[in-house]
Amino acid sequence: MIFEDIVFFIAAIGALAGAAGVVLLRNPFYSVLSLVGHLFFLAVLFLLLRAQFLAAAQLIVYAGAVMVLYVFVVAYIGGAEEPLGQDTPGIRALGVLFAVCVLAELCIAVIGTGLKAIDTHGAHIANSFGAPSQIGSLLLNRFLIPFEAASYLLLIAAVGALVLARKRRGFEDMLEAPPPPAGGRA
Amino acid sequence: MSATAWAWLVVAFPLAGTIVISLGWRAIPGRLPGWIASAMILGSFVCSVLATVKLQDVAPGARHASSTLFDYAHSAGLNIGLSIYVDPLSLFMAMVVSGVSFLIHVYSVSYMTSDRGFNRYFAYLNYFVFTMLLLVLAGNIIILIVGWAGVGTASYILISFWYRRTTATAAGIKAFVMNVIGDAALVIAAFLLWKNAGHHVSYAGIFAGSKTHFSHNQGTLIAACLLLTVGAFAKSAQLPLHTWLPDAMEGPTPVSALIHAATMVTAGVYLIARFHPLYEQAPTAANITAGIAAATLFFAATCALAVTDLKRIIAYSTISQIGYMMVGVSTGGYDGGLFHLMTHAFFKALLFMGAGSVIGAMAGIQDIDRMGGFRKSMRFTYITFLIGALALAGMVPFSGWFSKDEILGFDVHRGGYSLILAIVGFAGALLTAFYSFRMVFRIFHGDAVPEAESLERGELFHGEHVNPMTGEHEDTDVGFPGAEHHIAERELPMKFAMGILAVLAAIGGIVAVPGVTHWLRNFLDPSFADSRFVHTQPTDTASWIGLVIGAGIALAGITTAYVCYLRQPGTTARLIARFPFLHRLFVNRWYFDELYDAVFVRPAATMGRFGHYVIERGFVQGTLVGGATRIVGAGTSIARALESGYVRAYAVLMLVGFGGLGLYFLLQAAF
Amino acid sequence: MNVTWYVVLSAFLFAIGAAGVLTRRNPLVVLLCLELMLNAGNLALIAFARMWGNGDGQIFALVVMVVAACEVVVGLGIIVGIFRRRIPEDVDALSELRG
Amino acid sequence: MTIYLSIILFLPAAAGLLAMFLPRRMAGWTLVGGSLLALAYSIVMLARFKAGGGMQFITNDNWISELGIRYSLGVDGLNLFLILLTTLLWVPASIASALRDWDRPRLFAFFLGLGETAVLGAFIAQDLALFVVFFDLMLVPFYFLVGMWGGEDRVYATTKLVIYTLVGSLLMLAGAVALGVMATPDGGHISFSLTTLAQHPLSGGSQYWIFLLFSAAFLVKAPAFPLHGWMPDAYREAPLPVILVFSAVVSKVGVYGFLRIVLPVLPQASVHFQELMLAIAVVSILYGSVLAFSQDEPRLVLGYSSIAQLGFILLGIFSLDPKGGQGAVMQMLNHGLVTAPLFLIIGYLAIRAEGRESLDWMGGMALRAPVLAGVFLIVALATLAMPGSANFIGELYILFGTFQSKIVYGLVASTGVVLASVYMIRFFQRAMHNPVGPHVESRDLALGPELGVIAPLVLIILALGVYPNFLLHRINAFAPTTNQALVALKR
Repeated sequence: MIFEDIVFFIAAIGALAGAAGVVLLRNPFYSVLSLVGHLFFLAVLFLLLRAQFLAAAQLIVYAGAVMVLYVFVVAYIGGAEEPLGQDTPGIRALGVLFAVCVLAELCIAVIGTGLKAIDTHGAHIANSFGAPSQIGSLLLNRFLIPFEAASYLLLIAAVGALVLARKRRGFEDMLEAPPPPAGGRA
Repeated sequence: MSATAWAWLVVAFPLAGTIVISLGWRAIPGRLPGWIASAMILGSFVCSVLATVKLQDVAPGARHASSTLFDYAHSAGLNIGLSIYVDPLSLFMAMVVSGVSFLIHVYSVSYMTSDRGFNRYFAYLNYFVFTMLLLVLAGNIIILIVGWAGVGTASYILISFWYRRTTATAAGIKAFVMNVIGDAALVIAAFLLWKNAGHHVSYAGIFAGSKTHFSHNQGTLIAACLLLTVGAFAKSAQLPLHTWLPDAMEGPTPVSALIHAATMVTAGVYLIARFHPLYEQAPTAANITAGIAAATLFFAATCALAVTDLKRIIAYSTISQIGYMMVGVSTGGYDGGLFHLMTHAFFKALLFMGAGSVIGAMAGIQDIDRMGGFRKSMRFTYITFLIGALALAGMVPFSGWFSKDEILGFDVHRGGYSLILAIVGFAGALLTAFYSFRMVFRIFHGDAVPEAESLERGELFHGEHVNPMTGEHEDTDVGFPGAEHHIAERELPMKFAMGILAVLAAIGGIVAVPGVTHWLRNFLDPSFADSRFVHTQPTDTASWIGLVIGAGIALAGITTAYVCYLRQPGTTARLIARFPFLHRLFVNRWYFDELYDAVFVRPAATMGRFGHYVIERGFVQGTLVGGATRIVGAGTSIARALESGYVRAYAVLMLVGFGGLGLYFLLQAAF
Repeated sequence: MNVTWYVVLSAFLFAIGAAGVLTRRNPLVVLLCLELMLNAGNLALIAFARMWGNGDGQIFALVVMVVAACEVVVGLGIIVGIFRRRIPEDVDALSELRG
Repeated sequence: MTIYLSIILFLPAAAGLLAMFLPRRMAGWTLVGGSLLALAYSIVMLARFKAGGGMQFITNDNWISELGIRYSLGVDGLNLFLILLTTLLWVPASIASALRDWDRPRLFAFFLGLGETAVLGAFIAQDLALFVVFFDLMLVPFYFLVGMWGGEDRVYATTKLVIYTLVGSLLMLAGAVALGVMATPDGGHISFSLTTLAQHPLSGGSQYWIFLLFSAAFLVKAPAFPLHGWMPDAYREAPLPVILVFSAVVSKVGVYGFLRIVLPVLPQASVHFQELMLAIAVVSILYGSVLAFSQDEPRLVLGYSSIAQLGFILLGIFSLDPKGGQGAVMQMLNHGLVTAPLFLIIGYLAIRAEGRESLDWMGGMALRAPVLAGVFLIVALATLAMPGSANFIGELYILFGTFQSKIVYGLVASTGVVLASVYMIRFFQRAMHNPVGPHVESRDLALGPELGVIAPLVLIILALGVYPNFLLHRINAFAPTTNQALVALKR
């Protein structure tokens, strides 16, 4: 299975690099592109895990449609670089620190306590595992209600996005509005 | 009907009167409430006489009965029935109380006619009689306490009857609080007796239990008796709990006559007589009681010498006379003490009625310095008052002579410690005779004041309506005395009541003339059959010698008063100039009020302020609440810092929470 | 390939995403980093699905994708809305949530 | 007819909920109807109650089986009259609030109804966790009632009230959980049932700190010195009907908790901390009394007098004597019964003094108002435990119990009786007697809305004064105070 291993490492490094790019690159446009790459490698990983349908969905829906949305928005609002000077270093450092803590904790969790449980190549699986037909039957049988709920969620999100993004009065009007009444003694 | 059934009726009549008058206060017209109230008390009196008659039917040894209506409180080993106890002692008290009360009710119908609170007055007065009868007929110590506090309440509402007078309300609260002190002492005494004498609250049970559970003069028993004494002294205005009684004269005069002279204040005497088996078993307590009572009788007599407010003179005289009774019952002279209680009720009520008549003539003024010469204009009042004063002074052959000298004669006969008390009593008797006639001579003799002159012309003097103590102007609406003044000369009910009392005060002594009649002793004996002193009675000759001495002392006192006030007016002024210190002491009532003010009232007020400003504001609201607020404030400021509104801050928090949760599961799995 | 590797990789991706959410100030990039975290979760889900040979994990991942899509739509809507009102595109300038 | 306690329990909240959906005018009266129904039902319950019959009308269902929490209700001699007191006093409170014009009457009615349900729940619950739930639920409606409809400083007062009671509640929650967990034998199923807990007493050390946790919560609620810091502001700011039930009923939940939970479940700690609790009780009595007679605001006179009165109740409970326990329960009822009319009277007085609730502005109000004066006098005398009132019997039992176990505390406490007479009579006098105040418009009680509300309460006070055994006969505080463990420890 050496081929699989090689593919895994390439994909893993790619996914990590993509993720790092998202976080580190200054220009949001490049961040988006980096995320597209990340998603691609992730799709490869999904394939390795025999989740063919999801890999496809990942590529088509995520890397395709969603990222296009991002690109449009970036293009719309202009992908200006972040100013560096006004940043508050405290919260940045804290953020990184917490992230590292979480990472350490997760690693301990995975390697330290659960190693035996997950030290496996996985159960024996049928060929149809992860195929669209299996996913489809699961969705329409066992997970019918979550499926329906998800569809409603999408609908609501679409409507919500319309409402949010539609044209309204400008910020200047808001500034002229009377200030909210002062709160009582707390 | 049995004696107890009649006794229940005795209690029920005034209660019915209270309820009828207070519910129908708007519907019952005119003087009718007064007459209803009087009729109820008359009913009580008749019933108590009938109960007595019924009880006399049985053999002397069996002349007691009790009856329980229902369980008043029965739980956790404490069994208190709503019960009454009928024996010669309680019926004697019931008869005296209801009899005198009836006469005072009748007197009040006239005296209070023009008062706007007429109906309220009679509701209160009937309520008082109800509680007083409950007190004397109570079958156990708890019901006794109920009655005891009930009369205290009645006393309070009647003292502050003219409730818009600040002096009256202040006097009311004073009386009330002092009475509550007595109530509390009684409750503690009741507990000591209940716990140590076999878990009984009924008299019979307590006495039987105390014989077996207490040794002679045992500490606990002494404590219980002294607590009873505190209760008795608070009610009977003995040293040092006497200061409320002179102030209680703020109430209407008939109230002073009824509650603060004839009946309620003598409840202490009844209490000690009732609990005589305990006192006999704890002679130390009895001796302390008698000693303080003797001191009281002398002290109060000195005050009565100097005070110039007519009603307060009589009030101090009451304190002094109750001192005699207390000495009597606590040294074992029960017959004498109760005899004096009865005659005192007659003549003191009579004196107050006379005083009320005079105050009516003076248009509310009570200062004897302003009075004089009413002898001709108020002949009826003069004669009755004179009879009362003679009885009080212990003049031959009036009732007070027999009763007071029976107490003193008994104590002389008992000898020892009691002899000392008797000597104090004789000294007090001299003062008594003197101040009694000081009143008589200064009110009725001497030059006629304008009020007396106007009365001689046939018109009752009408002055401005003022508070006699402070001189503030008053209107005549509810809460102040009525517009009209009333004197015995013009009002038949007043005349009727005073006439009967005058007769009783004059001839009341016939119930116990040494060597001649032993009616009172024979009647009361079943109640005191168990007494150690039942045979410690002076011989008739000794009694008569005592009587003669007493008469001599009374004569001496009266003569001195005559000399001082009529023969050589100005003598008293010379005496005052000679002994200014004594006079100041007496006029200021030995500075008891000032002492209490300094020791209790002001420290209590200071403590209240201290508690309010220092402990409450400073400690509780300051340190505790402030501290709590600061802790919470610190907590909230941390929370507020976290709740900055910045999305990333929330994200950090979320992450921290997630991390913490993960860590928890990790640790959970690890251990 | 051992499932452990996938899970560890997912942990790394999650941490990187979290760091990005905490450090970046451009709301757009914050959204991108959220996507990273969600995808890390997806990876773990699918890895476990493979481990058990059970399709449930994949379904869950699919639902996560749906949710991610919704989040993106709404989030971008908000960003566009903010931009329309010419509020500076800096999450630290948005503190209206403060009570 | 079987008595279902759930009906009594949820009827008021249901009425409140109904009021939310009715027109504004009817909201208050809907709640009145609901509270009257609850009262009627509880009177039926009283009639069917068998004195000395132990726990009755039991409801016992699973609620949260994983945690061993049961929906367990029951009535015995301990809480019978407290339930009646609650249903009884909510009637005048709801009438008084229905007569007044509130800002959001429907919401007010809802919270008032919810408050009754919560209080009833705390009294009826026979499961510790259920008790805690209702105990904490009480806070919610009162938080809003004080915070939304209170006086000027209501926010400050509410914050204080909430902080104090919440801290207490949290401590109690911790105590309750610890109790449930620690009392479960190894491998056994956890249970919060009070009877089960009483059968598995904890070891001494754990009892002590759990006792302190519970005491903190209960003493704050009472309130007792020195945990009464929230009291003056809450009493001053709360709307009158609210403070009426708060003072008359809610304050009893704490002391009730001692009898229902602490004494049976933590006997060893109760004996160990007896003197501490007695000292707190005595200090509360003296401190409350002394402060009560230096107050000029009638509400605060009552507030501090409540501290003193609850001190007496605490004294009775921790005399650890059946007499003290009986007296304590009796006094809980009596205090509730006199406090409610007193608060109504404060309302009447304020109306007659141009809305000013200060004794400085009153005086001479008995003029033209003999009925008001009479009612006030009766209630005031009952409050100071004048012999002849049921309050006297309550205090008598408490004092007897205390004398029996710790006579020194009893003797000090008896001075509280005298002090009570000072502050009550002073209160009565400064309002009703003395020269008529310059802004006083004295008139008697209006027959319907004023006398009608207060007269039944006064009649009950009078009736109980004549026949207090009606209560004593049915009250049963023997179980907690003669708990075998307790008796054994006292020796």
